[in-house]
Amino acid sequence: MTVPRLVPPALIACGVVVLGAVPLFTSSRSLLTWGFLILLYIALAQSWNLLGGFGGQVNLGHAAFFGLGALVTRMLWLKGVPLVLALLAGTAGASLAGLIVGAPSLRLHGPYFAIGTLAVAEILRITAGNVFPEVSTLPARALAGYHLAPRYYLALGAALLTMLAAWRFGRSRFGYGLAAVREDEAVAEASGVHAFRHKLLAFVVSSALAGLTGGVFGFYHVSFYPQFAFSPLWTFDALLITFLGGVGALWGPPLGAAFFLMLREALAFRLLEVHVLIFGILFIIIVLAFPGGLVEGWRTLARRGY
Amino acid sequence: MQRFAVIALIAGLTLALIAPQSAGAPSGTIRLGAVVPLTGRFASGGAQVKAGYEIAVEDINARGGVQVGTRRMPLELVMLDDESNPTQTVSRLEALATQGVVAYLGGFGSDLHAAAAAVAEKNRIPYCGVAFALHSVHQQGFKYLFSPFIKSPDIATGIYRFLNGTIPADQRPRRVAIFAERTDWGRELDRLWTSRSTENGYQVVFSAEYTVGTRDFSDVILRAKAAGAETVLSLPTPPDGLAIMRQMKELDFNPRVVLMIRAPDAPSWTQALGKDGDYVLLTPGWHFNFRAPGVAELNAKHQQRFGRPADVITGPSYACVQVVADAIQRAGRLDPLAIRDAMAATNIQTVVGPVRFRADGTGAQPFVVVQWQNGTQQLVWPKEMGAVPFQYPARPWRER
Amino acid sequence: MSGDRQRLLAAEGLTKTFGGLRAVIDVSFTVAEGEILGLVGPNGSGKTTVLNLIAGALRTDAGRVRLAGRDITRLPPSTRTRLGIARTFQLVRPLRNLSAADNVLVARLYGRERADFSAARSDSLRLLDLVGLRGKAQMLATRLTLTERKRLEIARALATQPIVLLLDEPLSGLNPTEVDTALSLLRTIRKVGITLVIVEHNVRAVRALCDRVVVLNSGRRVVEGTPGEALSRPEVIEVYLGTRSARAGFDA
Amino acid sequence: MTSIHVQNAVFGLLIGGLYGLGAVGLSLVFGVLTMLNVAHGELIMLGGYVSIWLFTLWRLDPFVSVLVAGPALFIVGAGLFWVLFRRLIHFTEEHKIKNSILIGFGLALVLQTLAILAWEADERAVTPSYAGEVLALGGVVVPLSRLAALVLAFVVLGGLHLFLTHTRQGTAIRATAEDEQGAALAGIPIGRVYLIAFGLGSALAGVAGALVSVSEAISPAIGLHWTLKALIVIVLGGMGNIFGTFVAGVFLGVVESMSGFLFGNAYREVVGLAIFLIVLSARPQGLFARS
Repeated sequence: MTVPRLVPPALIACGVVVLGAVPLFTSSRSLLTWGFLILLYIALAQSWNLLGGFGGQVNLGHAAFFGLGALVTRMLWLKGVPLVLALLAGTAGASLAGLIVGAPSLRLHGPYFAIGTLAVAEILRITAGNVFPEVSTLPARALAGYHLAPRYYLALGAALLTMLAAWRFGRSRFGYGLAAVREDEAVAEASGVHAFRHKLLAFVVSSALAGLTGGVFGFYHVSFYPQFAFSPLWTFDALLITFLGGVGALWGPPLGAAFFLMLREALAFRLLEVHVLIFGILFIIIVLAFPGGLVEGWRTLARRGY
Repeated sequence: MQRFAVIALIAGLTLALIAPQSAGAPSGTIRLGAVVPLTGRFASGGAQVKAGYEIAVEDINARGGVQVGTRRMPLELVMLDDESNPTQTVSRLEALATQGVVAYLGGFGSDLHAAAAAVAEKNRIPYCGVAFALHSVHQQGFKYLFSPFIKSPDIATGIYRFLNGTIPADQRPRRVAIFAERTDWGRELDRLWTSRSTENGYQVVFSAEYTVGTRDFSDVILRAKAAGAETVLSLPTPPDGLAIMRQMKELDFNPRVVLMIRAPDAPSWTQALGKDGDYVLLTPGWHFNFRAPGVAELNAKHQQRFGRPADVITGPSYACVQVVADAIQRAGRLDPLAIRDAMAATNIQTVVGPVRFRADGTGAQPFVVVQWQNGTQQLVWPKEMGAVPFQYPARPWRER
Repeated sequence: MSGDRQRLLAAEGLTKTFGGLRAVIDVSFTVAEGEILGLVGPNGSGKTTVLNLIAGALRTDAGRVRLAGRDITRLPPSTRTRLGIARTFQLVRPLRNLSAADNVLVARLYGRERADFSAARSDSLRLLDLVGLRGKAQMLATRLTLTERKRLEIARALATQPIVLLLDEPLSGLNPTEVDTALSLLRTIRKVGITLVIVEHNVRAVRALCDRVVVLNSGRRVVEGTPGEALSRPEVIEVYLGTRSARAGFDA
Repeated sequence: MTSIHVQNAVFGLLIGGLYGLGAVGLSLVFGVLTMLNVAHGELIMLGGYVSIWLFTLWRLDPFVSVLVAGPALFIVGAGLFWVLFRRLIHFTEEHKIKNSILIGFGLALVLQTLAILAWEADERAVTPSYAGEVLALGGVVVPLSRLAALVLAFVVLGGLHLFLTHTRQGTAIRATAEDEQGAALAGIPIGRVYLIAFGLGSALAGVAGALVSVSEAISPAIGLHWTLKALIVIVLGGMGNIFGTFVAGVFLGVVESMSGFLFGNAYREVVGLAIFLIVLSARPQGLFARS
């Protein structure tokens, strides 16, 4: 059952070509928005998966880094800094925050780490709301020149980057070390793996990519309160999508994100008042049917020859 | 096998749900797109908005629809829920744009409106929204945003005028405390209330900011009490408003006037607070006793559906549809740009009174003050619109 | 250099307190290169704690640990592993959701001598072969039996290319045949030049295997010497009195 | 000013009591089942609606409604366990936590929407005739209804404690929390213990919700807030420690209120969370961890 080495990158490349061609064939705003959101959520969930799935550290403060990326990128971009630099700054800010938050919090374990990071994110969220209470709306000039396609491509780029990072996390020496840390820190240490450094590096990479994803969101959204990007809902969506798709699996987040968003949006367009109810019920049914995640379910079904 | 069944079920459902979605606008109807929060934290206000839109569309269609050029066409309301989440607001408005809607109707709450108005601007589709008083949204230079609803500057001036117009000079509650939530709207009103106070003969003796969702207001209330405040001006969300009222009673703080914008709008205010909710003022922009053509019919319809006259946000929402329908009729074609221009030139009578838009898209609506009296919302201002007497001062807690 | 050979690993005055409990008190001993040292003593005498202090899983309150003369007292366990101290755990702890091969591969990738991926892979398989798990290389570690996990644990430790290997009760839970297989495996390991420190209850095995033993009781070192002389000292017999299995071992 | 500080602390104490009670049920369920029911806040919401409903229909006093809300939510919780969470009991710990979060998320959505359909989205609360009556102690007032809620919370916790320590069922629950396999070997029917523990956790949520309706607002959307608070409180108190959880809730309430005074109301929760993090870095297993 081992996947030949170059299959995942080949699949990723195929996906990129197909997805990259979408804006060339359609200019439907609805379709591009869907595509954008799915890609954004892939990047968000996969960046969470790097630490939460591959590293086994359930970070409930992921939204903080997403929010920081969005805040820094958007502020700089609206002040006239070139977009690429603004995105880099947002990513750098999130990585730095990842280092500052990760170093102390990674000494905590299990639920203590999870809730500790949640507290950090809530502190940042409330502070962001207090310091920047004003809504950030794109000026009329920027709205006039607003196009979805570049946003779509940026989200595709962010998704691609996180996918590649996840692929490396699965294949490299570092990835094996991280897997050992996830399974048992003491055994990892006894095998020569410096557990703390591995966790910290995974934390920083995960936050950096969350910051980049946040930057893309900050560039996409026409109008939002800076605090909104720090909302714990972003963390929960990332976690749910990853768990739903398959935690610690390369294809978990993309599968989960596509499934989660397609179902949610499709229901929202058909059922006005009960779409959340039906979504909740279907979600539970899926979880009960595939407790190991969609990727594992897929493999089981494939093995049985359906 | 069970899993296979689940997959088949979900896949089938998803396909069935997506498939007919891509169909374009069927000819023969005028599509209005509305994205309204029906779940999540704004769901309460969203329900009032939804009722207004639905009743208005029903009424207009019952009268044969809208004259577009040579044809009479019915309105078709395409409504989606955004779960009180601005990202969903944006994505669903984008989806509506591709379904051939000629105008957007807004949701509830400043942050959703701010997101939605920008999408309308981007997509060049006229947007009519009520239930948000944040004025700064109108200062972005938006050309497609229209709001026949009172804004912060109207509220700031209006409340002092109301007090001076109803209370003899020697009895006015001149010492003012402002409880402002830490949001852009909170700051906007705090600033405006403060700057308008002196010219009307009032003095802000205390002003405090708090975060939305605060549960303990004892420090704010005790400080206002210590400062000798007689008037409390605030704009709390419903849970914060309930907490403030209860804690004012517990701490025996007896301002003569309490204005709360937003929290006491919902009819559930009195169910939650009982007689403790009385005397509170609100400026919702409308009231079911408002004297304007069509209000009686609207109230009757609402009574039939919900067992009570129309709610305070339902009226302005109804007016929104009236404004849009009128603009379409005058534009004479289903072209968003032409409808926008027609909307800018609006001059009609609606259930919220005459509507005309300023250059920034705000409507010059009459300022309305409502007071909770014996468990009901009563119109107390303006006098010419059928107001009942303003109960002043609020009776101290101990004597109620 | 010869001093280093005699004192390849040195524990100097190790002391460890947990809360109010003094688990290890001023324990010193040395291990010579190529030697098999047994750490024995009744339950709760502090053997495993000493092992943890040497491996770095616990920090000493006082005292030093030296490897080939170098003070490693303050180094984290992973660094000690890379310097050549490997260990196994008393209750086996495989990396559960990794295959047997990957369990060993991680250790080979991070151990004392770095290897590239393909070399590390073939080394891992060779080590699995050595411990008799070649056929289960792709099986998840959770699905191995207890004895297989014990062998996997040794393969993982060996993969770090250790100079000194610390074994915590490698024979517990094995039946007599399995014990014989394990003993011959340990002798093989010694033959390739790896120094062994073994915590073990099975006195018969200790007699058969160890060059020297250090006897601990209540956290203190009682006696040190060859198994024959140390284990027949009256104070050691007294320490062990009451445990039947131990007495059986002495009677033998 | 000092009396204002004391007043502030009193209000914080009363709010903290609700934080604590709101979290205890979640802590119990996690301690026994190793499942994290993230729909716990929604169960609190349901408890609140029970009280509001009874008050609106029959003017039933909210403190009497507690006697209905507790058992009602016990049944709801037991039902939810039987239909949904029962399937997870043989999973590994990691899978239990993961899947219980997922199911809880779906459940939260379902309960929120059902609540909107049943009671509309408006904020509701209960204001009995004696609301706002206070006990004046010098310059400090103690609102009677909220004080009663705090006392009732103590009584409920005391009852829970007696149940856990002095009954067969309670002992079985504690044994299972301590060592599930050992308990199973000792002949304890794990499935039933789980059912009862989950039901009890939900009942505690119901009681908390009924008490919340007396001093705060109930609406379909309040669940997330209570779940987040409960998570922080149970970690602060030490996972699975019932009294520790309650004390931690009270502690957090007081800290938040006091810091509102010292640092401005807008930063009260920030200070509370910062203190939480400081405690966590000094005591990584919470304030009252079982060692």
